[in-house]
Amino acid sequence: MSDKVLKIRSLKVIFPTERGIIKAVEGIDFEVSKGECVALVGESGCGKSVSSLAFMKLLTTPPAIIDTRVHEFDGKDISNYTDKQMKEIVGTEMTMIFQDALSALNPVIKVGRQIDEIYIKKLGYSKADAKAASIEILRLVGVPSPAKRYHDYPHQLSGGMRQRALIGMSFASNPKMMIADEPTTALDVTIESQILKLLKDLQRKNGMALVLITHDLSVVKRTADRVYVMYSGKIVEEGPTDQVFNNPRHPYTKGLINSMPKIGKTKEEFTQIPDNVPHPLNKPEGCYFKPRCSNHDPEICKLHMPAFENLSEYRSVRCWNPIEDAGGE
Amino acid sequence: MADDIKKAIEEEILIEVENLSVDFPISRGLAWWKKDIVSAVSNVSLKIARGSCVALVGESGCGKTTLANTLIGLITPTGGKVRYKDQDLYEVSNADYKKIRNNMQLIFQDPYSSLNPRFTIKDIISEPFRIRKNISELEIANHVERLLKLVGLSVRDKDRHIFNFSGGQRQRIAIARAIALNPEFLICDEPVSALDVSIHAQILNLLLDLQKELNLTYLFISHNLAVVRNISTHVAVMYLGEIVEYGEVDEIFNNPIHPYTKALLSAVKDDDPIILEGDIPSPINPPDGCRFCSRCYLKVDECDKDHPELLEIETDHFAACNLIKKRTA
Amino acid sequence: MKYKNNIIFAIAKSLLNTLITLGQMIIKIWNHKKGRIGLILVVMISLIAIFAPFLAPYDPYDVLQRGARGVGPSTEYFLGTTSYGQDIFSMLIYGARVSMSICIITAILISFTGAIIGIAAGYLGKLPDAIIMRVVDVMLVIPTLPITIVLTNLFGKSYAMLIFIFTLFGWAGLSRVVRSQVLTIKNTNYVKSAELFGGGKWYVMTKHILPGVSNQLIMNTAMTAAGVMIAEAGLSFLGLGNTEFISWGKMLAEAQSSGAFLLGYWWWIIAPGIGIFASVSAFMLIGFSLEEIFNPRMKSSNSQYKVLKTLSGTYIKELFEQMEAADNVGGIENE
Amino acid sequence: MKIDYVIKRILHTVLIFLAVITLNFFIPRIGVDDPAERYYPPQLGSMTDEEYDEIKALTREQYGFDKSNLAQYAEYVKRLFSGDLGNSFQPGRPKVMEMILERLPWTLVLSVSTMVISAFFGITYGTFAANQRGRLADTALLASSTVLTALPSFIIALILSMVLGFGLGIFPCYADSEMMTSFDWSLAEIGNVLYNAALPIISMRIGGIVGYAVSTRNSVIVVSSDDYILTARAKGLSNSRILYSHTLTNYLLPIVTRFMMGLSGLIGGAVVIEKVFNWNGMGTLFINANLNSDYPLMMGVMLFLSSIALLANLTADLLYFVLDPRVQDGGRR
Repeated sequence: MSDKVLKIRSLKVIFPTERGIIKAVEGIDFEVSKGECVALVGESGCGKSVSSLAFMKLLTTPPAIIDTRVHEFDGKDISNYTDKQMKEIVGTEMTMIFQDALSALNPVIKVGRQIDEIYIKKLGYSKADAKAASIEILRLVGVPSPAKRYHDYPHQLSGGMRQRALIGMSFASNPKMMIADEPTTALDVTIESQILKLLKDLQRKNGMALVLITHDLSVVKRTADRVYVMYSGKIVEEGPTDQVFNNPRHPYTKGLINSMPKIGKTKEEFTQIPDNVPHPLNKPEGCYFKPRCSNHDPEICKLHMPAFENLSEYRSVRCWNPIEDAGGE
Repeated sequence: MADDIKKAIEEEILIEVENLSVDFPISRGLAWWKKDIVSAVSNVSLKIARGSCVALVGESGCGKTTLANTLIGLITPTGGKVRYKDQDLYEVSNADYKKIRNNMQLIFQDPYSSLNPRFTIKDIISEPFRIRKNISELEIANHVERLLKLVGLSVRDKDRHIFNFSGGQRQRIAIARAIALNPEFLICDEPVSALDVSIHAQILNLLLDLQKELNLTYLFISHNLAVVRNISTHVAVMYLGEIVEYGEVDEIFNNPIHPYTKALLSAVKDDDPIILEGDIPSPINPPDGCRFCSRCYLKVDECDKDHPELLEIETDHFAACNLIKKRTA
Repeated sequence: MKYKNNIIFAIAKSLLNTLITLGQMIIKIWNHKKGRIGLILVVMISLIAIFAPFLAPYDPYDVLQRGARGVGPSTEYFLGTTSYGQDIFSMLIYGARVSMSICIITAILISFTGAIIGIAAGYLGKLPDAIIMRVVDVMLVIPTLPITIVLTNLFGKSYAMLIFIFTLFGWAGLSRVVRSQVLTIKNTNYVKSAELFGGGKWYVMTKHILPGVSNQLIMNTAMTAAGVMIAEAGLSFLGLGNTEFISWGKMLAEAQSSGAFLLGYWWWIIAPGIGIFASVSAFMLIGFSLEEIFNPRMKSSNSQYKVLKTLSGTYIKELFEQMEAADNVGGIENE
Repeated sequence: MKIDYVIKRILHTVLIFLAVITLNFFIPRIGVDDPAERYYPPQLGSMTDEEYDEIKALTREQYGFDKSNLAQYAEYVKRLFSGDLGNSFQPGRPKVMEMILERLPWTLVLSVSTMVISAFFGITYGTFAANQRGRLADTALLASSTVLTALPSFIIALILSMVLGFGLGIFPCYADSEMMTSFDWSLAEIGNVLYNAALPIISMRIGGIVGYAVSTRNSVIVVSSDDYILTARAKGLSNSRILYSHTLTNYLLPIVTRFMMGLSGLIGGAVVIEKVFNWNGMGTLFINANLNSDYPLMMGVMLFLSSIALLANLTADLLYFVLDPRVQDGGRR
C-alpha cells in the first residue's frame, strides 16, 4: 500500500503533572490513504485532539512527551524531522482546521491577510498575487462577496463564514492531507450541513486525504469512509463506516451508536452507557471500558487489556468478548 | 401513549402563552434617540398541557432561550400574556406570583456554570430549602438524601465539592436542585448539549423517569431535533423569534410541512441532507415578509412581502408558510 | 425569646465560619512554600513590634547614647549607632511598630471600603454604579504620593490622618477590580438559579457574591499592605511622615540628610532598608502564594516543567515500553 | 459607530478633567472659614504683625480672595483654559505654569528615558523568558521579581548612590545643580546630563524592567496558549513570524495600557528619587512648595500631573481603539 498519506504506528503521548502522569494516548496505530476520509471518533478527553496534533507534530514538548514507532507522511519518514523540516510540510502539504473558528483566527488581523500569509510565506507569492489568490480561495469556499470579506476582521464574520475562511486558509496550498478537529461542533445544525458538504466537496475534487476528529457520530456517518473509535487513549475499533455502524463489534461502539437519538422509530427509553469516562489519572485495571461494559468477563477483562485484533481484512477490534457478527457486511 | 397525551390535553392546560413578544432596543452609539429593535421573540402562542413535554427546537439566536427566560420570569415581555392555570403571570398579586414561581423551575445548559464552584453538593441541593422554607437542618438533610437517590447519585458524595464531578454528574446535581421544591413545570434549556455523547442518554432517561415519577411537565429546548424525538410529546420549531411549525411529535417527524423543519430533519436523518444557503439573518429589524425567505429553497415572490400566519394545516398540526396556505386555499 | 436566640446562634455561626475559613486560608498559605516564608516573616515582625520595649536593648529616642556616635556594628551596639548616637538596633525594633501597624490597619480598611463600594457598584448597577465608577475614575487620575503630601500639609501628619489619607486614595483601584468580579458572578447561572428560587439581593450578596470575591480581597489585603509600607516609607523618607515616632522611612531620611554615606555609616542605611524590604516582601510573598492558590491554572502549567525535570529519561522510556507491552500481552495470550 | 467611541472617550475625559479641576480648587479650601487663610504666605520671623497684616491684605487683593468662592472658581476655570495656573507665593509672584515648564524637561529626562528603557528591556527579556519557560532565564526572572518589586526604588537609589557614587566614585551622588541652570545643548552638556542621570534612572527602573518583563512573560504565555497561535503554527509559519505578527500584536495590547499608566505614575513617583539625588525637577519643586506651604504652586503641580495621567489614559484608550478592531466595533474591551 504505497498510497498511504499518513502512517503512524504506536503513537504514545504523556503529560507529566504534579498529581501523576496523564497517559493521553497509549499507542495508537493510524493510517490514511490518498483521497480517503477517515474519522477519529471519541468523547472529550479520550485523546483524539492530542493525537491529531501529534500527527502534525504540533504538540509542544515539553509539556508533552511523545513516542512513535513509525511516523510516515507521504512515504517519507518524518519521525526524526527537525522543527525546521516540519515547517516545510506543515501548512502546505498537511494542514489543520480547528473547532472554534473565532478563537482560531487572530482577532486583530484581517481575515484576508491571514490567508495571504500562506501564499506569501509558504508559497512565495508576491503581495498583490497573494491578495488575488486569497480572494479566489474565499470564493471557492463559498464566502459571498469575497473581495469585501477579505478586509473584514474575524469577529465581523458569522460563525459559518469564519469556518469557511479557516477552511480556505488550510486549503490554499492544495494540501495532501487536511485534519479537521471538530470542524462543526460550534456551529448550528443547518450550517453544519453546509460546512460538511464543503469539506467533502473539496476532498473529492482534489483527492485530498481528510482526517475528521469528532465526537458526533452523525457527522461521521455522513462524511467518513473509514472510522477509528477511540476510548480513553486507545483505539477500540476500526473499520469502514457503514460496516461499523451496521455491525459494531465493540460494546463501546455499540453503546455510542445506540445512544444516538434515532429519528425513524419511536422508542420509550434511550439505550445508555452507564457510568462515566474514567479519569485520565485513574484508569481502571485491565480493559478500560470494563467498568461500563455490560458484557464483561469478570476474570480476563479485569486483568488484561485486550489486544487490537484483526477480525477481517478491514475490521479490527480491541475486546476480549466482541459482539457477535451480525453479518450483512 | 398518544391517546394518553390527548386525554391529558383535554384534561388541563398548565401553561398558556398568548401572542408573546420580547423586543430589546439597542442603542446605536452616541445617537441614543435612534434605537434598533432586536425582535427576539415575536408573537408566540403555545399551550402546554399537564404531563406533556413540549420541545422547542431551533438554531442559535432563534429566541428559544429568551422565550424560556420570559416564561420563568427572568425577562419581562414587551407584549402578550402568559397564563399559569388560568392565572395571568403578569397580573397576579405578588403572593400568588411567588406561589406560581415555586411551581416552575429551570435547568441550565451548562452544568459547569450553573453550580457555584465553592459549594458542596449538599449546599447546592439544599439551597432552595434554605431560601424558601423555614425547615430544620435534619429535614434538609433528609431531603438532600432523597433527591440524591432520585437522580442516581451516591449519598456519600454529598459533602464533596463539585469540581470533583464530571459533566453528567453535575447535570444530575442541577436536576436535583431544580426538582427540590416539587415543581410542576420544568424548563430544560439544552440540558445535554454540553455533555459527552455517551452521557446524553443517561440524562435524557433520568428526565423521562422523573417525569413519570413526579408527574412533571417539561418545556424542552434543543437545537437538535434528534434529541427531542424520544422525550417530547409535542414539537415547536422556532426560526428567528417565531414558531414556524407546531404539532405532535410523530406528526412533525413523519410529516413535516415547513421547509425549515424539513431541512432540520434531513440534517440529522439523511446522508445527503437538504442544505440551506447562507446564514441565519440577524434578528435586528427583521424583514416584513416571511422571516425564513432569505434561506428558503422553495421561495416564491410573495414571500418577500406576505408574512405567513401560523395556521392549523391538519388537526393539531400548525405551520406558518405561504406555500402551504396557497395549497390549502 | 426563641427568635432572639436564633439570631445570636446565627451570628455565632457566621463568626465561627469566618474564623474557620481564615484558619483554612492560613493553613493553605502555610502549605505553600513562598507563603510560609511570608507568614513566618509577618508573624515575626509583628511580634517584634508588639514586644519592642522588651526586645530593644536601649532607648531608641535617647540621643548621645553613652557618647557613642556613628559606631559601627559591634557586640555592644548590635547594628551600630547613628551620628547622633542612637542605637540603630533599638530604632529598628521600635520602627517596626509604626510601619507594621500603619500598613496592616490601612490594608484592612482599604479592603473593606474597596469591597463594599465595589460590590455596591457591581450589584446595584445603573445610577449608583455610574456615579461610583466616575468617582473611581477621578480618584485614579490623581497622583497618590503628591496628593498625600498636600493633604498632610493641610490636615497634619498624625498617625490617624496618615491612615485616613492612605485609605481615601487606596480604595478606588480595588473597588474597580471587585466590581468587575461582581459583574461576572452576578451573571452566572448559579446566581440566576438562586434568584429563581426567590433568593433576594441580600441572600445572593452574602451567599454567592461575597464568598466569590473574598479570595480577591484577602489577596488584595496582603498586596495593599506591601504597597502602603512602601508609600509610608517614601513619605517618611521625604520627611513628611509622622514626626513623633521612629519609623523605618524616617531613619533613612535622617541617614540621608546627615550624609550617612558620605561618612561611611552604611549600617544606618542598610538596617532600615532591610526592615522595609523584609516586611514588604513578606506581604508580597503571602500575596503571591494566595494568587497561586486561587488561580492554580498558572501554577499547574508551571509545575509541569518542574515535574518534567524530576523525570528521568529511562523512566519515561520504561513507561512507553510498558504501554507497548500491555498492548501485546493480551494478543499473545489470545493466540 | 467608530467615531462615536472616540467622541465618547473624549467627553468622558473632559468630564473627569472638570471634576479634577473642581477638586483641585476646593481641596485647599476645605475646613477653613476664610478660604484665603491657606493661601497666605507664612509669617517670617522678622516681620511685625502690622507688616504681616499688610501683606495679607495685599495677597487678598492680588489673588482675588476677597471675592466669593464661586466667583473665584469661575475666575480659576477661566484662567486655566488660557493655560494660566495662577501665581506662586514666592517672592516676585512668578507664574506657576512657567515654574513647572522650567522644571518639566528635567523630570522628563528621568521619567521618559526610564520608561522607554524599562519597556524596551522588559518586553524583550519577558518575551525571551516566556520562550525559555521553566529554564534558567525564566526562573531567574521570577525569583528576582519578588526581590526587586519588594525593594522600594529609593532604597535602591540610596544603596546605589552609596556603592557606585560614594564608594567607587563612578557616578555622582548628587546631581550637578549648575548643569540644570546652564544647559546649552552642547554635546558635552548632554553627556554631562546623562552622566548625572545614570544613577536616578537605574534606581528608578530596575524594578520597572522586572515588572515589565514579568507581565510580558505572563501575557506571552497566555497568548501562546490561544487557539490562533496554534493555527499559525499549523500554517507552518516560522517561529519569528508567529512571534512578531501573531503573538506580539495581541500581547502588546495590555502592555500599551501599562505603558501609558506607568508614565503618569512615574512622574509622580519621581518625587522621592529626585530628593535622593537632589535632582532639580518637578518633584523637588513640589517638595519645596510643600515646605513653604506654597499652595498655588502645589495645586498647580497636582493639576499638571493629573492632566498628564488623564491624557495618558485617553491615549491608551485611543491606541487600543486603533490596535484592536474589536473595540472599533463596540466589542469587548
